[in-house]
Amino acid sequence: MTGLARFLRRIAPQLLTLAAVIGLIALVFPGFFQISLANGRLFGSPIDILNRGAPVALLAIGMTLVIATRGIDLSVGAVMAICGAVSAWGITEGYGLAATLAMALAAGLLCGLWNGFLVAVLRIQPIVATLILMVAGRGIAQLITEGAILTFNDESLIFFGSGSIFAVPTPVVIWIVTGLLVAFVVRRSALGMLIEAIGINLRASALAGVNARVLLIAVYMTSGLCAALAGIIAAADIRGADANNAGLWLELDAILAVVVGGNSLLGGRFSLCASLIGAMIIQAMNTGILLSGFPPEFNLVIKAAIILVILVLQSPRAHTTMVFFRRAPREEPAQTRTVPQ
Amino acid sequence: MNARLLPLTATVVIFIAAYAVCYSQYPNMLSTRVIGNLLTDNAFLGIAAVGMTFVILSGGIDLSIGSVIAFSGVFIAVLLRDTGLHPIPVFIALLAVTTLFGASMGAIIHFLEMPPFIVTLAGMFLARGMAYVLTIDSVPITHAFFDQLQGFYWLMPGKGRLTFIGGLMLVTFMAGIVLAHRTRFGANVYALGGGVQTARLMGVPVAQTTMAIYALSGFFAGLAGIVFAIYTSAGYSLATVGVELDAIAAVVIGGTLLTGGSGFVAGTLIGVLIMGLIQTYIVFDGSLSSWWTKIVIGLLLFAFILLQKGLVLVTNRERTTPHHAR
Amino acid sequence: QTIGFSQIGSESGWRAAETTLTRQQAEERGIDLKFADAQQKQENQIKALRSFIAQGVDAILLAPVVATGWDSVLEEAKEAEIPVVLLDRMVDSSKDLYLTAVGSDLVHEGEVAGQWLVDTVGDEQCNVVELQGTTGSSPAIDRKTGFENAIKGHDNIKITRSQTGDFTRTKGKEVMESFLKAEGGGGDICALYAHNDDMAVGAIQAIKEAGLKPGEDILVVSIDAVPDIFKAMAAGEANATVELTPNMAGPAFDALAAYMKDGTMPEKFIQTESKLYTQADDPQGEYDRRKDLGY
Amino acid sequence: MDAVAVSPPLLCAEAVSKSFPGTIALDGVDFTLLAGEVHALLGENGAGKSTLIKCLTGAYRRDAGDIRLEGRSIDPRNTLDAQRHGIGTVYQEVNLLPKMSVAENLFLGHQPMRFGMVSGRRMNRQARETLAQYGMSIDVSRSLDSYSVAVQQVVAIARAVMLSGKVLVLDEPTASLDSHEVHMLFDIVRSLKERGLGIVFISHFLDQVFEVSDRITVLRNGRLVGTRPTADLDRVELVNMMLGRDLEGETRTTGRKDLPTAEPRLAFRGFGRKGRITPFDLEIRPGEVVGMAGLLGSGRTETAETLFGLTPHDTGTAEQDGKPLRLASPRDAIAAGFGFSPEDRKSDGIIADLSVRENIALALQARMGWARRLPLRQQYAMAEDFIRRLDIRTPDADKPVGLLSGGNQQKVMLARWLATNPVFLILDEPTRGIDVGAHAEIIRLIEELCAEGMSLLVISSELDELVAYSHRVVVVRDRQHVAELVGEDITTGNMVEAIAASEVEDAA
Ligand SMILES: Nc1ncnc2c1ncn2[C@@H]1O[C@H](COP(=O)(O)OP(=O)(O)OP(=O)(O)O)[C@@H](O)[C@H]1O
Ligand SMILES: Nc1ncnc2c1ncn2[C@@H]1O[C@H](COP(=O)(O)OP(=O)(O)OP(=O)(O)O)[C@@H](O)[C@H]1O
Ligand SMILES: [Mg+2]
Ligand SMILES: [Mg+2]
Repeated sequence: MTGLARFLRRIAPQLLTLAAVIGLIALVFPGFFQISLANGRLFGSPIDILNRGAPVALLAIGMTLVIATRGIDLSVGAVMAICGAVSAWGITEGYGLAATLAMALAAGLLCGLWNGFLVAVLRIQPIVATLILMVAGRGIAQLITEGAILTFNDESLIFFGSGSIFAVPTPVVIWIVTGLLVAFVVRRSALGMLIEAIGINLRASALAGVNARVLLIAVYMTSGLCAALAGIIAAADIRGADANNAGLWLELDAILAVVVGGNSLLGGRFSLCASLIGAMIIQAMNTGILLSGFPPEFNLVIKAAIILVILVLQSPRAHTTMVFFRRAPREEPAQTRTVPQ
Repeated sequence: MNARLLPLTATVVIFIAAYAVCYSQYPNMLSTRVIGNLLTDNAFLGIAAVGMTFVILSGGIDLSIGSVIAFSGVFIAVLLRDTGLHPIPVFIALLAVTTLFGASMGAIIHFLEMPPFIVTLAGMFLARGMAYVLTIDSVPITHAFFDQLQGFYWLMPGKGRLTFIGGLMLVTFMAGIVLAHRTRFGANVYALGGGVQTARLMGVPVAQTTMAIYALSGFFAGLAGIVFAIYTSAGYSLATVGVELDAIAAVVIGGTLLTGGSGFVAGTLIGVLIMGLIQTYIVFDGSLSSWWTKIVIGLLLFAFILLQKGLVLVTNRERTTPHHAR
Repeated sequence: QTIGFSQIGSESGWRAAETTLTRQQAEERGIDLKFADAQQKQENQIKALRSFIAQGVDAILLAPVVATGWDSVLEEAKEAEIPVVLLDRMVDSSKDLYLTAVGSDLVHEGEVAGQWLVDTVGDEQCNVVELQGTTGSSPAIDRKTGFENAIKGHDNIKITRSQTGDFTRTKGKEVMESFLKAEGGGGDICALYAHNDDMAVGAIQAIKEAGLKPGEDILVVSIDAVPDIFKAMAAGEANATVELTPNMAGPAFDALAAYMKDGTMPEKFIQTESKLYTQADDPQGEYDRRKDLGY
Repeated sequence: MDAVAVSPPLLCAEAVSKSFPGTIALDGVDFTLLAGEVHALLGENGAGKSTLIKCLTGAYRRDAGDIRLEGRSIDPRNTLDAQRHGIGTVYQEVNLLPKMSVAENLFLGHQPMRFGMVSGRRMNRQARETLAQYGMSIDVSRSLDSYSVAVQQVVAIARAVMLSGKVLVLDEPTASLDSHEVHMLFDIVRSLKERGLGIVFISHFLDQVFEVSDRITVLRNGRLVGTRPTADLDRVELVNMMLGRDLEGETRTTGRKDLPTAEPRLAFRGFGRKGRITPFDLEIRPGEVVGMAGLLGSGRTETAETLFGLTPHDTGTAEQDGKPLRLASPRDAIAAGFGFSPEDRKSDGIIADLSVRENIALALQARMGWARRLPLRQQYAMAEDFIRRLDIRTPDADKPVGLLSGGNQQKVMLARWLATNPVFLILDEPTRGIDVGAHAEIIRLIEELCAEGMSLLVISSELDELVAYSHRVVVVRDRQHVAELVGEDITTGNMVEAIAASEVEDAA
């Protein structure tokens, strides 16, 4: 099997799911596919999905890598808030765009470094290690904005939220470029394989000479960086840093995107592209709910139902289960994974 | 001392030390009132955390409990408001619903081989969504039986109250401890946490156990919902957002490994009390702004985890390292 | 004098301003304010109240996150003879469990906003889209009710779409974007009613990005009167807002002082004014006046 | 043959088939187990032995075929089912729960109950008594992972024996046991046989097979080759049945005489770590194979792990070519050109979900750093080369290594280190679970490697094997290096003597 065929086979379930969700939306909202140009920018529901999905897509990039190492990063939402706050603060203090962006990205990297340090060096379980920053991070963000929504009018920063490049909204460009870049780096270098190796068996990888510690820190830093980008976009989008609400609960959406992308939460093999499609599936679902006009009380029930259906359809067990619901015990590889400490 | 008891001992030591520190700063904190409050105010969290402990011991996770608690409150309030039923049958119906809800999540996790994180995330959306569908208002509960339950407490010397729900939490923990350490089911839970594949080869009934674990968690979440309803005399669909994370934190602070297979139900009680202590301390201090509150909670969480790690490490090092210990 | 203040959280700029003002007021009066942030959780508020009681504070300010569920803890406070004053939201407990409540009438706020729209559009046909607050929160429910009360009987005004924006700018913008798509690119929308200003600010950006003029093509009315909405009004992009003053603590402290001095019982509900501001009310000036209040 | 006629078959499998994607693991295999016999199941790595017993015991679902227990058709859906039918099994990899106590592992699922509750005290007492039968007196309330693989294996065996009312299946139970434990096990097997149990025994140690089994069934490539009474077979015939060809190769009775004379490449002086291994001196020359012998728990693995920096030494120094060498972590060791193939391949060795190719490339890639990726073509070339040279049975280089049979996984581990072309390679039980053919292959490989100038430290419980390739043998006892045998002094007898010296002392 060639690489391309294998790649397509890997992402086929996600593509099909995306098509199905979009089809469903088009059913309840026939005008879905209308795209026009407004203010020199593409305008239409499909564009909204791509555009609104940017934060989750960016988070999903970092999250995919973190999850591949058998970790999880609950702090990304809070990191978004911090970096959004830093960028708003920087620009209002008059540091200029370049310095502001640099500071915001550095803040994200720093947060990632902290998480990575807790996980790789202090060996705290990832979910708890990142829970700390999830709780404290929002406080830090509020410390920067002093609890208010820090608004700004700097057009150059706003460009990252609502500008456009060749009529394509900037956030869309950013997440696609970031996704391609990270995928390129990870797959062209040995990083991808090494990340998968430490995710599957940390101890064995370390024995084979893989520098797991540095790799783990790097992965969490990547996640922090992606969260920083998402935070900048979110702040630029509303021309202000909302420390309390920016990225709230987005960590769950990002994790969901990774899982809908068919990646195992137990680490190991990963596909960035599938995660990104997963993010779009989730955003399509959210946008679809908004377009459908159901009362908001039903939002969560609808979402739960759709997620369940998606997961059931994607579960490799689904059709075997239907055939042998009562009969078959599972065929499993002879190996069980060893649990890293 | 048994090496496996080490994290538990460390947690207890840390809790006592932390309480001593609090006491030295605010002597008022060592009153039966505060102790009573600690039990009463954390009763629902503690009960839910017992269920969460089992789930985590088995290597899973249950994100739905916060929503299930909210749903329970709404369910009880709406039923009491709209039907003339006595609370007890309503409680029974509720526990049946939440247990079944948990069991079906367990079934999906097992039979469709889906990760618990995601299945229970969907469960979290569903439970809160159902609460919304029942009603979006906050519905007060006015039933004499509730007043009785609320008024049912033992006044400790020093005006502290050991309330019914506080006591219920302690009883739940006792039951949880027995279940975990003195039954075959408990052993099977630990076995699953050690590795599903291995457990299966060793003859653990994986399907039943998985379903039972999540059913148990659903049951305890329902019970926590009842306690929360008694605590607030109301049902409110926006209540207890994020309680699952508090419960996870309590379980982990209590010395249970999130990867499963190792930990103690009793540790979770200490974990819950530590979390309660942090909050009480912050309120007693009363000078922290909203944001510093969050930062300090995070830092204290960090400090506890670090202390625990350190304590376990140091004690481990003092004994001769066993071969292949990891 | 030590007073405990259990605040809901810091979920919006408005609430941050309320906290700031409460602190300022306490400082001015030489009160030692014990502040507890509940992170939007009732259980944390109850814990805080119990801790205040255990600590033996002289009085308690409570901004309740939800109306129900306060009976037992308020009873404990009463037993301990600690007066409790409610800020900005009500509880449905018996009235003798608290000293007084300072706040505005949330339903009334919605009515003021609705009335403004009724007066503005006259007999013209008007399709309104509504950005609700967090589903299930009392401001969302009451402001919706109030608005609906006001437009009742005016068949020309109709709410065509209503969705939650969680009181946040981001969601306000996102939901507005989908409203615009769903309502013929925005051509079918005559007015936007947002349950708070933040959502309105977000929505205004969405309207602009769709190539429409907020304030003209689509009327914008919202509630809270935070500084940023005045900026938008000054730019002609928003039309009206209903004030919810963040200074609830001032009247509360006054009432407490009087009560502690000679036992004067204040009124059970001290209602703050729900003042309507429009573009005619010197929005730039209002903005300057408010921008340093910690919003 | 009379015996077959009188006693009805205890367990009988007919035409069992099982295939995995890309592999037909079993192809219409018949297998009959009589009551009161020890039946050895033999075959090369990947022949389908483990798969067959997994199908018999409900761990896998067979594609076709019938299984009858005492004449009645049974269909075990899972191992619990099988246990209820009285079939106890030790699977190839130790399948126990490392975080639970030894006693809990022994009694999981059938704990002694008292007043409806599990009685921990009784469980511990019974566990101690049970393990005492295997000559082991350990603290049963400690967690299992505080003990070595060998102890774990004994626990697994004890558990299976307890569970087996009718049939006991042992899949390579002796792979990490020394002869002492093996004899203890065989005594128990014989007494079970006397009680009328049927015992299936899988092993690559032919001596053991001849010692304990009554009949032998041989599989090759998923097909049945034949079933014969042990007494009717000799070694050569058996090997021929397994491999389908003859195995040439001489056996040595004393160690190698061609001692390398070059200057020592590595010198460890006073090297040790508190609580793990008493300080020792060790010099290794280019092209030299140093064997390491000792009882289980004697400290061989500890020596290796300390040398490799996994549990860094706290006394002594290391020198490489006369220059001081820092060995504080495995990465230091690897940078110095060390390689280490660990004993516990399941938890320390293979990366189960990665392909054979990636597993082989891993150590080399890790040494090259992340930035420069080994070109795919080169990875494939390398993998295919090793698959051929080591005869790794896999459909292609992209198969996840976790799906390979145990012995083939071991070969992949070897390949991983060979790919880095190390100057000093430590092999801890390299032939564990490897079939006779491959065994000879690996011994030949070891000789070849040292001829090329690589230095080797090989830990093995098989003394014959050590004799076959060692220039020197270090004997370890009680975490201490107690003796060193050189050249012609290396004989099984001398080694046993050195190892047993302590027991003599103890007895005195
Ligand atoms: N779960 C699985 N998925 C795919 N292939 C498998 C699986 N389990 C075993 N195989 C394949 O089936 C064949 C038989 O494997 P099995 O483990 O039965 O060999 P074995 O005779 O026990 O070998 P060894 O002596 O090395 O243990 C091998 O080629 C192996 O790769
Ligand atoms: N028969 C036994 N009885 C009690 N304890 C044992 C026994 N065998 C091993 N152990 C324990 O297991 C520990 C480690 O054993 P292990 O076999 O891993 O050591 P080792 O030096 O690596 O041996 P090997 O020679 O197999 O490499 C020993 O320190 C000892 O405590
Ligand atoms: Mg095998
Ligand atoms: Mg060893």
